[in-house]
Amino acid sequence: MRRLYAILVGAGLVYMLFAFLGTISPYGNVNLSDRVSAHFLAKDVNSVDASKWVSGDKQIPSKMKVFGKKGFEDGSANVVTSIVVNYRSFDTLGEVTVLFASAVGVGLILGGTRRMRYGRKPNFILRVSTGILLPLIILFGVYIFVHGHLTPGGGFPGGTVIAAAVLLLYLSNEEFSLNMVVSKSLEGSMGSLYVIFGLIGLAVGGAFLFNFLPNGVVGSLFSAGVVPLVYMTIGLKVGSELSGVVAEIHEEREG
Amino acid sequence: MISLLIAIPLLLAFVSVMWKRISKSLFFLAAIVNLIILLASWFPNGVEIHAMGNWKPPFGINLVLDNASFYAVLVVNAFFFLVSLMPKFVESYGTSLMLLMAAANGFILTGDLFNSFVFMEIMTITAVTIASKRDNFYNAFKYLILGGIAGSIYLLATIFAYTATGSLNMAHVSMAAISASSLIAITTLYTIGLGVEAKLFPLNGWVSGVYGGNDLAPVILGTSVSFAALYMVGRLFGTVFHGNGAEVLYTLALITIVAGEVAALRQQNILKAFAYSSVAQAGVVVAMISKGTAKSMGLAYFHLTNDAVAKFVIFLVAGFLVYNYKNLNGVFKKHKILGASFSMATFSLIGFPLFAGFQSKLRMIMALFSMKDFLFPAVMLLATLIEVGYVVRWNVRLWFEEETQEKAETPVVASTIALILAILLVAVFLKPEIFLNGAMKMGNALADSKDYIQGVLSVVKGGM
Amino acid sequence: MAAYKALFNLVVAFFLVLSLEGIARKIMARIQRRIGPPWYQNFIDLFKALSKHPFSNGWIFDFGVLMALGGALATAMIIPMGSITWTPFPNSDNFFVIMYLFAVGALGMAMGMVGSGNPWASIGVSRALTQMLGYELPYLIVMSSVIFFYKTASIHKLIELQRGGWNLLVMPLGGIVAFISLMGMLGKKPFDIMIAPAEIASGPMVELSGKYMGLLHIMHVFSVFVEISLFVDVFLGGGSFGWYLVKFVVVWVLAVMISSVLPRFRIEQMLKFYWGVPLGLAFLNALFVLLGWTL
Amino acid sequence: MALSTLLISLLVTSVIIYFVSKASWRVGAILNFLIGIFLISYVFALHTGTTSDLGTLFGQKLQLTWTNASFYFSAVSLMVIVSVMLFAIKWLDSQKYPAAFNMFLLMMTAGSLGVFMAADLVTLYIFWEIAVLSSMLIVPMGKKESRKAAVIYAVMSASGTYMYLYGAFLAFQRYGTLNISEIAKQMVSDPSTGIKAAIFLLLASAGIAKSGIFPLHTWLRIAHGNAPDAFSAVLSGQLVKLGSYVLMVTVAVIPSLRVFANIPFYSGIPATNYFLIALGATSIIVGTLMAIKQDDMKMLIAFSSVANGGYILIGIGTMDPMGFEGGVLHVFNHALAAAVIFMAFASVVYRTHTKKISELGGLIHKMPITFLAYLFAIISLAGIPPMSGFISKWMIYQALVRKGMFITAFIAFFGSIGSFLYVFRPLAGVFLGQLPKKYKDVKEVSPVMWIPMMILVVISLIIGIWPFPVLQPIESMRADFGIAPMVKISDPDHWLIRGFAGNWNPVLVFNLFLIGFIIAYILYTMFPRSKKVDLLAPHKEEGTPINIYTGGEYIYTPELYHYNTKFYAGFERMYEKHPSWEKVLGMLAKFFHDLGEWVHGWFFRPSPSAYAFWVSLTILIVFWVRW
Amino acid sequence: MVYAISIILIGIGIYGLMTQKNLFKHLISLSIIDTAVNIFIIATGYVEGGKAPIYTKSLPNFAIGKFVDPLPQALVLTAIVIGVGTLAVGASLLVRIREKHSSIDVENMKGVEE
Repeated sequence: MRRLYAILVGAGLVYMLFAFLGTISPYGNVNLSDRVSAHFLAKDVNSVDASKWVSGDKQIPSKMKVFGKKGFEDGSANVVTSIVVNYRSFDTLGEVTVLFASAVGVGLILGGTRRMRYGRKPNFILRVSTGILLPLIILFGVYIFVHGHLTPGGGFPGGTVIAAAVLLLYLSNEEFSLNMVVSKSLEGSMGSLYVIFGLIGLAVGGAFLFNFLPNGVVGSLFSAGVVPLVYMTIGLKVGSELSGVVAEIHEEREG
Repeated sequence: MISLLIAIPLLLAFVSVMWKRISKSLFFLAAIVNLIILLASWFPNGVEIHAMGNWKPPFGINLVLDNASFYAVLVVNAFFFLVSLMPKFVESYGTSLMLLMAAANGFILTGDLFNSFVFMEIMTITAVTIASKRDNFYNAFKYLILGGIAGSIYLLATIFAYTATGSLNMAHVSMAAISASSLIAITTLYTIGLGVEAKLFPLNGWVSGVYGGNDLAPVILGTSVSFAALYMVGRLFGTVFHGNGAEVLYTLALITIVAGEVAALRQQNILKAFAYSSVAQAGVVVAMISKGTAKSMGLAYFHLTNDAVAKFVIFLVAGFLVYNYKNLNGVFKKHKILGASFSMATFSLIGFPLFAGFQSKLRMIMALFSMKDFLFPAVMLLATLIEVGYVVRWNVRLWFEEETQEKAETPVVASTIALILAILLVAVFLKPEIFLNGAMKMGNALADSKDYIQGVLSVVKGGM
Repeated sequence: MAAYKALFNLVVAFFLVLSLEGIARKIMARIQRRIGPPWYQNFIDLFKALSKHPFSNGWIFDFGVLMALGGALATAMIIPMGSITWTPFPNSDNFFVIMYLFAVGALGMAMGMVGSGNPWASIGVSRALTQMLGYELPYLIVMSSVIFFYKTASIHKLIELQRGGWNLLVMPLGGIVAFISLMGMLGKKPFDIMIAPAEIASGPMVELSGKYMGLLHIMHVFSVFVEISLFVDVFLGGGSFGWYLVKFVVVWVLAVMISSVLPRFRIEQMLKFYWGVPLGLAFLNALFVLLGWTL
Repeated sequence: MALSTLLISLLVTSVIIYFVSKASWRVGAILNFLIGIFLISYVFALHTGTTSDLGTLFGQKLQLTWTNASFYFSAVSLMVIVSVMLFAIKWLDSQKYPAAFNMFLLMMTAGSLGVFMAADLVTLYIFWEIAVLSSMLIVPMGKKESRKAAVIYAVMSASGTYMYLYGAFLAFQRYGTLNISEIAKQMVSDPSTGIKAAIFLLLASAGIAKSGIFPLHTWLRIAHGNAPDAFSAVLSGQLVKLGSYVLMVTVAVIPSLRVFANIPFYSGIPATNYFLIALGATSIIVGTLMAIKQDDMKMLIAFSSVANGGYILIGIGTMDPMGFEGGVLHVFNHALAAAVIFMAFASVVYRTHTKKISELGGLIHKMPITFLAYLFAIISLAGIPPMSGFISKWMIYQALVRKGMFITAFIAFFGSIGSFLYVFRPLAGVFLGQLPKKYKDVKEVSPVMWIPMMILVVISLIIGIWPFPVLQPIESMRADFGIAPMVKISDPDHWLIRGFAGNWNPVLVFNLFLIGFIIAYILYTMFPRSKKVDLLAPHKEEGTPINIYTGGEYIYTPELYHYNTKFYAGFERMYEKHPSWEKVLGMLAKFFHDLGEWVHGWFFRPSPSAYAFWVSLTILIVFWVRW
Repeated sequence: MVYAISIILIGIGIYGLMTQKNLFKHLISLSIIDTAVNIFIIATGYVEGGKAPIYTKSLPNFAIGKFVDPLPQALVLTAIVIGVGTLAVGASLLVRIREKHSSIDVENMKGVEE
């Protein structure tokens, strides 16, 4: 009976969403010029007259070369990154905060104090390969967030990869226990750093999270203003945060 | 300046993980700084925006400080400040509370739909964390699941809004020409997405478990967070969607009122009883908001403020009692000040004269009658009648039954705060302008979407 | 002048009713094929009782007896006897005033008797009050319709207004109901469960002795006077004082004759009886009066 | 002192009284009493037409006015309250919360006075709620059951109050004003009968709930029965009269005869009024029948208050000059009588600690003054001359008979005769009869407690003989409301009260009674002295049998020879299977509880699965409705 | 097509939430819904023939229609992280629920307050 109701309701929900689909443009048939993202792609937000734009005057820029050029309002080749860390950096701050909140939450909820034992020895391959792979993994993680503004990736994937390294450590070594003081300090200081970047932006440019560094040439490593820096702080923060979560989960309470 | 309201608690939250021991003090610091910032920028009487990263709306994210958001932020931060005065109460939740404060401020101030989703999720996660205090895990988990579903639906709604308008900016969405069916899709999804946080029936299953499970959660979630959520209801349905979908909200809210009160009537747990009461009051507020005029919205928030103050006192006292006494009979004989504040707050809840609730309730009824709405006052009065039943029952039980237990230590700070707030309720009865002016300004700001659009979209430079 | 009339009322009442009670004993005896006592036997009984040394059960017992007798005397003084000439207080002979003033005596008696501390007295009083609930209601309804019909509650005016014909003939239903109620008021069989000498040892009177018995007997005399006079005045029309006396005697004898052949009702039976046919008839009578269907 | 200043300073003083009473409750009680005395003198010095502003609320001026009606009701209230305040000076030493009692009593006084002074509906509501709130907080100071009583009282009262509030705003919405006399004016010219009737009934429902009219009467039994004993006197003697006041406002100040002239129902009385009269009549039946069978003496008189509330409503509802005056005068009579009765009971409970008739008896030997107070009070309550209670009942009968309302009259007669039955029960069971052994050392209460009772009794007696001081203000009230202002009922020059069908002279009737009593006394002294039978002999010496008629048995246990349980067994048997309205209301309350249980069980308790289900279902329903 | 998949996934997630008795499965269902919504969001940004919005040597020029909408992708990035956060808190709650109520199956949990 319960399943029947569930199927009925679920089907109803699916029907509803299909009905709602009719209100949006069909798949793949999107006119970007109606959307704000056209200007994110064109990196010309500052030159658009917003009040005209919202009232229908779309001001689409003509075709132009971006890669390798200088002087844009945003310098990262990866437009998604430019949105994430520059145009909508505040969202990302929120995102960082979500992760932080959940890390704090996990800590408060689990409240463990003692390393949990699996009660069996990790096997040989795991132990040995961990030693080999660990630096590589960490290096890869760092690469991902350092190149966040150029290639797909960024702080979050990079941090996750680093946390995966920590997880590997936990799996391969029963004695291993993350130094919580270090990870918490890293986490806290990196988080603060992000906010401080924002505050510097506020002090320098008059707006919170203002990009106060020069943008450089689109496509080069040292470009895109604060984006790489922010991604680095995010990467480190996420790495330490998720490592902390991994550590928390591997801890159990006394008694 | 506005961004500091979010940045400072956030910064201090990050700092506080490094120095756990001072997290309570940092929380206090954050609260007081926020309050000072707010007092410094009193009612803006216009629309001030702060474009994040200097990206002008509708492209970037912007914070909007108008009378509405100012009033909401003021109330929310005031409650956080009050909580921060009670370090015993905060325990190790200082960081979470700071995050919650930042999230609530962000949720209220933001002028961007997706950004509001992000802050809502932060709120949910920190609220779940706080709800899990005192091993209240299952209820917290239920809240997490419901919050998760609501979040997804809210996100879907946001995406529908984006595809329909090409922008996530509230002001832009508000002015954009959206087809009727599209608008229905968006507002339906938003109704559900916000309904969970706004405690609309039957999306409010989490409330009793979360509010009834520990002493901290109801005090902060029942006041600040619910104010923030209900602010968003007004912002979205009042300003952004111009009352589209208000009838649904209205109907749901009326059902909520009755359901909340009858559920409260049978409760044997005092926290849960008043949790249901806050469900019902949220229903009143939402129904009032859904009437859509500036006056009705202003009165809704006036009522919400009164209710939040009263609930703060009630939950504070009830939380103290529940976790210090096994049997609550006659405990107020030992805690006269707590008892007096509790009674005053509960009477305000009912709307007895001499207390603030009277002012808001009567004004609402009067406004509704002048709008020729005869159903809602009847429902409200019926609900109040049920409320009288359990409020009097609790008061009588807590004051007059034979006491059985040894006296627990009186919380000095909490008693003082409770008493001050209770006296504030009397003061509001005598001089309703204390809350009313702000609330009416808020109502005007929420109802006036033209002003909002003008204020947000014509300003090019992000200001301080 | 009014004072003399009132005093005359009392004198008439005393001798008339006491003699009639004696006659009633005689009639009853004859109906039951006995010889019976002489008609003046009650005078002898009364003076015998009064002259004996009594026992008093406390001050409320005395007070109750006084209140009972005082109330009955006061009521008897207001009652008009058949015409305006024999009306002591034409400004205050309002029906409701009489009825409620009459209740003072009843209350005094009830209080005094219960004050004696004897449960039989309490049971008797409880029954007496219940019985009052029974007979008063039809009676009051009938009287209300009479007052509504004649637009006055003043007894002497009612007497005058009946010049054209007896009220009994104008509204016969009302008259019958009032007579049935009168039987209850008088405490005659079948409505004497409150006294019930065999079952509850004379009920309220169980503790009475000597002069208390005598005083209450006098009170009873005046009560009977008030009750029958009201019936005669309201239903049997005007006329001279002489005719009044004749009607009084006839009503009394009729009541005695009816009661002497009937057994007694139990208390619920009594209530059910009064709230059955008499009450129904009283309402019917009221309806007729409202519709103007009087004879 | 302006009216508003008076009320506000009273409210503030009440809080001060609390702290004073915390130091010494007796000082607080005496202060309360002095304030009460001051209020009485203040009230008598006020001139009608005095107005005073209370402030502005929602753009509406809140006003207080002093009218003839305010004077009458305030004076009656204060008489009762001040007596209880005096009574409380001693009585409070048996109470647990004397300080709070003092505070709330004064607060309630302020609230009640405010109700009587209110010139508009919202002011009335505000002070009404203050009175309810403070009295509601006194009620649970009694014994255990009083806690539940407070809740029931609050809910019942609130149900009436909120209907009133709805009606008030309905009137405001339609007529744009809250001022009572303005509304009354506009209602006359309003063509829509339906809305007028709705406003009328909604406003009246506050009075119905408060004065214990069926169907909202059940709180009286439990609240009056269980409240602190002296406070029951205020509840029944004064607070219930707030309800009568509101009923009077709705029926008389809003000229219901003219407003509803287009829906006459019976002999010129509109259907709306007739509806109220029917409710009043039902209350009389219910109150009388239930009072007769109570074993708890306070509950007994509580039900009697239900019945008397019915009398007041019937009287006022007829809008006949006689009926109106009778109804309003009955407010006075019942206030005094009920107050004395409850104070007498409070004295009994103070000494014996029980309020069950079946546990008491023979207290006349120990508390004769209390007994006398009770005796005179019930004579007034039962409406027997020469006490004042008779006058009002007489007037009501006159009105009913004149209007030809025979069924209502029947019920009124029933209530009246029934009242003989029930007031006699405590008299017989508590004061008369045999004294149980455990009360053999009981003493009369102190003068502080019996003086207020006696004062009220004497007032009632004097008004019964010379009613014109009370009838005059009522007459001017009647003139204010325009109910046949030409008709003069009281005629002090000829010492007459004039009815439509005959007059009577209260002085004469009293004198006759006095003469009758004197004659009886002369007769009594003429004949041989009696020997005393000592009913207390078994208490004085163990093993002495009762010296009364016992059918030849020796009986040593007097309490067994005391008839007080099921006093009217014969009559009670006839309606023992009666339907219970309390049960119906209980079922209603249970319905809401069950509904709450159901809501909780279905929507709040379950697992996340159910939450998901409800969320999905809701979204589907919204979609279905809106798509 | 992508829309359909995502919508059906949402339906599956809701179905799972409604029918499953194991709390962990609830969490997974929630995660399915999250993922489905994310897919949906990405799908709304797809432009026929569009490429990933990254300027590279081979795609150096800005032009409408060449790139897919980058904004939904950015949003999804955030949404994913939020989902992760929810998942982490939920999972840790489950650990403690198991400790306290000795099971994470709705029907076998002990000591759950009514």
